[in-house]
Amino acid sequence: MSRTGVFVCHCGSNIAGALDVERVAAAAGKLPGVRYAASYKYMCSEQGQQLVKDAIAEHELDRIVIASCSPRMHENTFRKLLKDTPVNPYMLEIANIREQCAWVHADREQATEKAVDLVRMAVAKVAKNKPLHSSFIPVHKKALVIGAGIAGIQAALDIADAGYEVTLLEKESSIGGHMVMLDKTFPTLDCSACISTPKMSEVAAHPNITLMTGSTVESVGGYVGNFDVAIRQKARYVNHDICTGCGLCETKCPAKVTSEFNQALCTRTAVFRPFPQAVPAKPVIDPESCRKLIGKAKCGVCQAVCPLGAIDFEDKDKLITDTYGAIVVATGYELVDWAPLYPEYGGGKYSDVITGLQYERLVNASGPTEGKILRPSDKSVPKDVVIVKCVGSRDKKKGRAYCSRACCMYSAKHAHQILEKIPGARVTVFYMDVRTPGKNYEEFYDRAREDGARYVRGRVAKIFRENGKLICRGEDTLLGRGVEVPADMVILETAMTPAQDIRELCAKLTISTDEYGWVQEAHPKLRPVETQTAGVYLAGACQGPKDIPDTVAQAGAAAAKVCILFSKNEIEGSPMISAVDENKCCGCSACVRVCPYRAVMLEEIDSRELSGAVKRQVARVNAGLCQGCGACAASCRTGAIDLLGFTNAQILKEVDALCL
Amino acid sequence: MRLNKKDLNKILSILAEGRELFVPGQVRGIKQFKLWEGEAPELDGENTILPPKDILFPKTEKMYTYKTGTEAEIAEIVDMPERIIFGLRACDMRSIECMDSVFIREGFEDSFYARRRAKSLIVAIACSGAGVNCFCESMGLDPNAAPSADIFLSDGGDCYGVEANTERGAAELKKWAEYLTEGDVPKSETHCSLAPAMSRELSKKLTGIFDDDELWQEVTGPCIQCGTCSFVCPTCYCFDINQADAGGEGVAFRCWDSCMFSDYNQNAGGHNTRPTKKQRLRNRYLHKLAYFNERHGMELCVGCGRCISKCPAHLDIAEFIDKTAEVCHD
Amino acid sequence: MLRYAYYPGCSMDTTGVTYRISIEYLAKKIGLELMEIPDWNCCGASSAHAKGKWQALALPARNLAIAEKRLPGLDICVPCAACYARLLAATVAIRESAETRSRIEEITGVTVKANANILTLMDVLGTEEGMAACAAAATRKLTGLKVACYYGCLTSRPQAITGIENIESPELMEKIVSLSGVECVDWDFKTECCGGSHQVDAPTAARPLVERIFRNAKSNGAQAIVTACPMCHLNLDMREEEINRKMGTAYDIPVYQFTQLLAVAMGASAKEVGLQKHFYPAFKRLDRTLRKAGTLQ
Amino acid sequence: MSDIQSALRERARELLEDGKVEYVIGWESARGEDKTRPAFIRKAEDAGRLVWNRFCVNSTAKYLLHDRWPKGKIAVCARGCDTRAINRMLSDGQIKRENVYILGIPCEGVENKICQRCAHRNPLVYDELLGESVEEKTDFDRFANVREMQEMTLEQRRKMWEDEFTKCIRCYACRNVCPACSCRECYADQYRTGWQGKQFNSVENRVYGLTRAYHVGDRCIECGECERVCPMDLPIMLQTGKMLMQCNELFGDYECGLSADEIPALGTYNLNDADSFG
Amino acid sequence: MPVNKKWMPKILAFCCNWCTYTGADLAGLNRMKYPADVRVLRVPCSSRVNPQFVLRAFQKGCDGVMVCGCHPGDCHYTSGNYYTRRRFMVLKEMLEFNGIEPERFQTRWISGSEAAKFRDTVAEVSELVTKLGPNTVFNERRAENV
Repeated sequence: MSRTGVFVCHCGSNIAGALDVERVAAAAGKLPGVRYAASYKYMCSEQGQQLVKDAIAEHELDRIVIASCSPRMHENTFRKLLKDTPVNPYMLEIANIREQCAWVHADREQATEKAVDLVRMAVAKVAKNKPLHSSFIPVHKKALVIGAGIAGIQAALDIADAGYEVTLLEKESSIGGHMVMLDKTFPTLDCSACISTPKMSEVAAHPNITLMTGSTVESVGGYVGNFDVAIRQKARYVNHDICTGCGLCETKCPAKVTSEFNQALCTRTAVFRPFPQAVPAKPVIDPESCRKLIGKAKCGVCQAVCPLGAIDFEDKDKLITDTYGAIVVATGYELVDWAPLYPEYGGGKYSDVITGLQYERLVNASGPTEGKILRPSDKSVPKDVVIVKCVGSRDKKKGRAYCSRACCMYSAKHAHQILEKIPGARVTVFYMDVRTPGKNYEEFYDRAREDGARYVRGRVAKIFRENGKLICRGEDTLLGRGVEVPADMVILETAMTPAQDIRELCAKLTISTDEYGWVQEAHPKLRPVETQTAGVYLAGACQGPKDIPDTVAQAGAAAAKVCILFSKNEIEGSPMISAVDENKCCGCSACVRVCPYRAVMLEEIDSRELSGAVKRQVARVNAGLCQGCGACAASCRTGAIDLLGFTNAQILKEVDALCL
Repeated sequence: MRLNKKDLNKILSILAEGRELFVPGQVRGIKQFKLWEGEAPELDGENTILPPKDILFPKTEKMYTYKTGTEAEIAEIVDMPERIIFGLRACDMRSIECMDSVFIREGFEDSFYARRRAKSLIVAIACSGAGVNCFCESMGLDPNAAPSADIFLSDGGDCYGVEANTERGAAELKKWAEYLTEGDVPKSETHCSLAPAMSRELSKKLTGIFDDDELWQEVTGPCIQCGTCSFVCPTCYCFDINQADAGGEGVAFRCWDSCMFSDYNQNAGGHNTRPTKKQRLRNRYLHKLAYFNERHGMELCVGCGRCISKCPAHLDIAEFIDKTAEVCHD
Repeated sequence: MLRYAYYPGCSMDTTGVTYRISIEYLAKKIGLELMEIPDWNCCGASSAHAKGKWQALALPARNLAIAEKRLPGLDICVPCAACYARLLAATVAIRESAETRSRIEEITGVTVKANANILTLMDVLGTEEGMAACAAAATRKLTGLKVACYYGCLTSRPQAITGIENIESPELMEKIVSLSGVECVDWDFKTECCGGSHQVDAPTAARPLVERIFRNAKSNGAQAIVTACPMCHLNLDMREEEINRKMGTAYDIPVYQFTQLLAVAMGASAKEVGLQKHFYPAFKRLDRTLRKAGTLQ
Repeated sequence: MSDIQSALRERARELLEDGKVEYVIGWESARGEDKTRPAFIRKAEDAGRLVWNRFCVNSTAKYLLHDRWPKGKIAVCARGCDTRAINRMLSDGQIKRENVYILGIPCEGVENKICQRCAHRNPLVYDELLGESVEEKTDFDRFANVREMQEMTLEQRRKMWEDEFTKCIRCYACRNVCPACSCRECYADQYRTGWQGKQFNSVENRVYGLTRAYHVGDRCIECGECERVCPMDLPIMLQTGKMLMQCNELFGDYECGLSADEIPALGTYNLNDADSFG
Repeated sequence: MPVNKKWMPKILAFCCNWCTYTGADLAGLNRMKYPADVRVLRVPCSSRVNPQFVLRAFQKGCDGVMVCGCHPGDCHYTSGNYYTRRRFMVLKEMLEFNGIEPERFQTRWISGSEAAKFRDTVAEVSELVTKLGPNTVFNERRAENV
């Protein structure tokens, strides 16, 4: 028979002021199994806790009910208290007679009656509680960072500097992501290459970092501390161990394909390095454009030319599996494909209507025009330039209501660069609002206007060609009239969107995305770099549009979270997880289907049945993965799988107690 | 004595004065013994689907209420109204003899059953129509007589022959004096269509085939281990005791149980003495036809055929008897 | 089989007379059967449309009901863009909500299922069969004439109802009218607003809109503008001289219905396509083209 | 009927002679010509006992659960509804397909009222088909009885179910004959956890009735065995029928036992499921 | 219960810990007032509520039962309330089919910040059930049931 102790808290006047705590304690005293009932002014205080300890010792209590505030407030306080008493911390139930009783019922009599009911339910439930002990999960101190833009690079470096092994994956053939494409960065106008290439080479040289380019995640199994990850590394057709990166093959390759890195402003060869400062600084062969690999022609000139014989057309994709303790998702962003969304801006018909990134490649020294701003159509220097902001952002009709955060600043940067590099240029910026939320951002925006950028408040309704000029027709809402600005070149600051295959990757990591595909953080304010799946963290634009300063800050935060995880050899899992009674389980896999975390699997066991020893299937719970939601317990018809802490017996007793 | 059938209703109202009168009748489409509400009882046709067992040995019977806490109180439930079972046939009468032997005569006297039995007057009637599954004659019964009933009515066409077999019966007949006339009524000649080769020797020999696995596997194959046969059988008397607990106070009750259920033989610690259906059905047949005989001197099967008509797997105890009769002879 | 129910609409006998007679010529030439819906009523475009939603739906719905009963199984060809927009809006509203349908049936007193599809004349001629028939009949090529195809607004908007992919620069009229041998220029004001009815109540405000269209057409080398709706044709054709006079421009761009060019290419004389009824002289341009192309006959 | 019966006997004898199967589950005639009983033929010479006529009403499939770990294959004579039961048990992972040798019997309906509402007279899965397939019946509304019930007022329904469940004697025949009821230990037998009281009263009976309907509702193959075996003639199919009708209306047309890897409606979800909750 | 006191229904509300329970606490923090006849039973997720618990509540004499959880899509365990939705859309119909007034059983989606919605829901359900009166359909506390 249980020996229960009931402690009713006054909570100063919060509870005692609204209901008769003495009567509740007295009523509790008469409940079956209750050996001791008392009330006290502040149960969570030192003296209150001491009262509990003394009562346990004196009355040999084996389970405790605290009638006080919400369990969400002090459940842990009282669990910690029980740790240094003979009573198991989980032989405890809290009756919420403050937030859900004293504070919300004016009638003192009804409040008291309800409090008695709530205490009776808690006592009935605690009678069926069982001592629970935490399970411990080993931690592999090795991290996997997916995506090697500035976010992934920074996170990998921080984790590696903390002394842990890191594998850094990058889908493309070189790391650097979008940042390395930029010319200058706001607000300091640092040259983007100068501040990112050193980090890229540091990554390549770091002893703790294994860099794997052309690699994507094939599958993820296991759980926090023990993720079994299969990685697919695409065939490079160039043996990077032998190749010295001399570039001879690139000069001889006959194939001409649009360069993705240079935003299709120029072409590249089939064996190529995306840009001069690529890391690893060795070329790869693109199977879709190499004539020999497509099988169109014999070619193979690069193989013939290569002094070291590094070219190998028989190269195959490699599948590497490894175990990681933590995973950081840093897959970054892509620019929205604006052409189909904006037929009114010519829908991609006019080559002189370019995106911000294409402009960055034009103005970048290592770009197709060696930094000279020449418009793509006739390579002439554009005198009149129009910059259109919020193309695809902040526009429900075009499918994205969010603001892409960084374009206000880099459009001011573009205006400044054009005015500086092209004497006599006239720059008009069409804007709705200019948002400058960072340090020195507002001052940067002022400088752009002082340089002569003309900011017109209104959206561009139509861009059309007339007399050799691109007419940007919009509205100046401040003057309240339509306006038409002829331009030689138009830069569209297009919206950021998540990487193409992000939903697929999130499905593998069992983390969710929002409606647009941005990865869902555990809590927007309190846990921005964590996800619902323990051990999987986020950094950078994959979580939502952001600029480089925020991205680097998040990368550091994610690295810190990984280091916290790796600081212990094992993690304490919550004991309130599901458990299976193998005697009752008939292996119907109803629970396996409903588990959101794939924490329950069918396993074959040896079992003595009437017809002798047989093998049969039963459900098994993986303590690391189970988050304790209880969907399996409710789906199990025979009650074989049950959620410890909220077992069927406990809840049934709680329901019965309500109506006595 | 003779009783004109037209006066039956008056007799029933005499019987029902201050007492609960149970007569065969339809309750929601199921013929069973029900409280008489003035309608004409369904005395002819096939026997009731549910036996009168429920009256003396109810499905669920409150034994006592209790209150825990500092001073525990246990209040036994004693209220028991006078009852009359009217329209009983020979087979059901024999089943009451069996129950009496179990609950009263042999070994420990069950106070609950005994109290109910003492307050029950039984008016049996000659069997007016043997069902297709009836075989009471093979079990040594005469469908047209019920020697142990308080009052027995034999069927004389437009009137009943009335005779009292016990003093209670005789005392009761005094109240009917006004409607009784002299003269007796010839015994009716109802016979069973089914006659399995049951006999006392077979009952003795049955325990001999306990280990004949092949036979039992074949006989018990179709059984689905439900409780239908137990709960329609007039003589199954197994019960389970449990509490309906309502937080420290509640009721202890006794309710029907069936040896066919898987958890019937579940011992503490999980061991089950009769885990397979072969063992359980064997136990049931042998208990009905052999074990009971050893202790109480009569078979526990009265041949009413209710289990045969209601068995989902169409198992048939009569066929079993014939089959084992062959096996036992050679 | 080129056989459709036909809803002419009110402007066919008035401002759109050139459109009507060129359609009739064209239909005869290529064997297109247009079965006029008997006792058709106003499509609710102008006034009703502005006054109330239910009136604007009930009026076209009545036409649909008659077409369903009297011309079952035929899709409805609607040459005028405004009528097309109203009939299509009614069809979509009825198909999408049973409640709207019962309300309309209550108002009009007729049952209407709206299972017939609503097509513009361009849709009809743009079908494989239509194109083949026109190509075969259009022997007299108007080579050398550069035209800008102007769609106006109602054949493509609202996108939710018309379902047109690219509402900024549709391609359908180019496809059909080039059968007559003309060369279609690439310009950007295909679906720009022509001011619509505001040409009447606010001419000074609406005039620049039409001037804008002429300016873009001219700067992209167009010698004529082609339309597929009586309202578009009227607003461009009638206002050209006024614009030249009032805004000091010198546009010399006649405005034709695409069916007129096709009819002429099929051998129709100037009178048979009503060139003499234009506000801005339209004969000279065509005549010179034919003469230069040596196909005047 | 008779050529199927002779084919059945012959194939059973051959299977037993070749030792391909341990035993054959079929039907044999019981006392009286209008009754048959499930038969377990183990020896080839006993194959003659097998019968196939319109009195073969017992479902043979559930007996596979009485021998979950057989030494060899078990042959089972299966009508359309029996094969649906086999699919049910396969989907629930209770039997292995390789343990079962299915002798499919096209059935034109036996002496069971459910056969008027049977849409699958031809076996859905079999190793052998003994006879040509018969024409399926489609002229019936699967949920006629449920719809009829719904016409009644709430009070009428309350009264009707209260009466019906007072009749129930908790013999658990409906549970023991149902192919969807395959738990090792039924919740009703777990008195310690306290799901279900042992006492026989209308409320406990209702709890049992509704709970079982909920447990098997979205997996019920509408074989009608529960109603056939109920000694007290309770309309059990109304409860599971209502569940199936709800699944039909809410989650798209829904019928169970049609394949061996079905996901029950309540065991999965769809992002835009019907949601009339606030 | 003293005769003159107005009969108060007993309503059980299964509330999911992450959303509705938090919402209820928030209602407390804001000192919102609502009828005192609802008792909250905390469960980790609305998908933990087995329909048998609802039957149990009615059997033991509850007059109304509520199952409250996060809005579909917001579930802390990603898919918990999708199962809740299906299970109780079907149970609602089954209860009505068996003669229990449908208003006695309610399922509502109440998020952690919707304190007002929790208060209004409780008030609404309490009023509904009070109008219906005591639950007699499924209630074993009636005389003849032991």
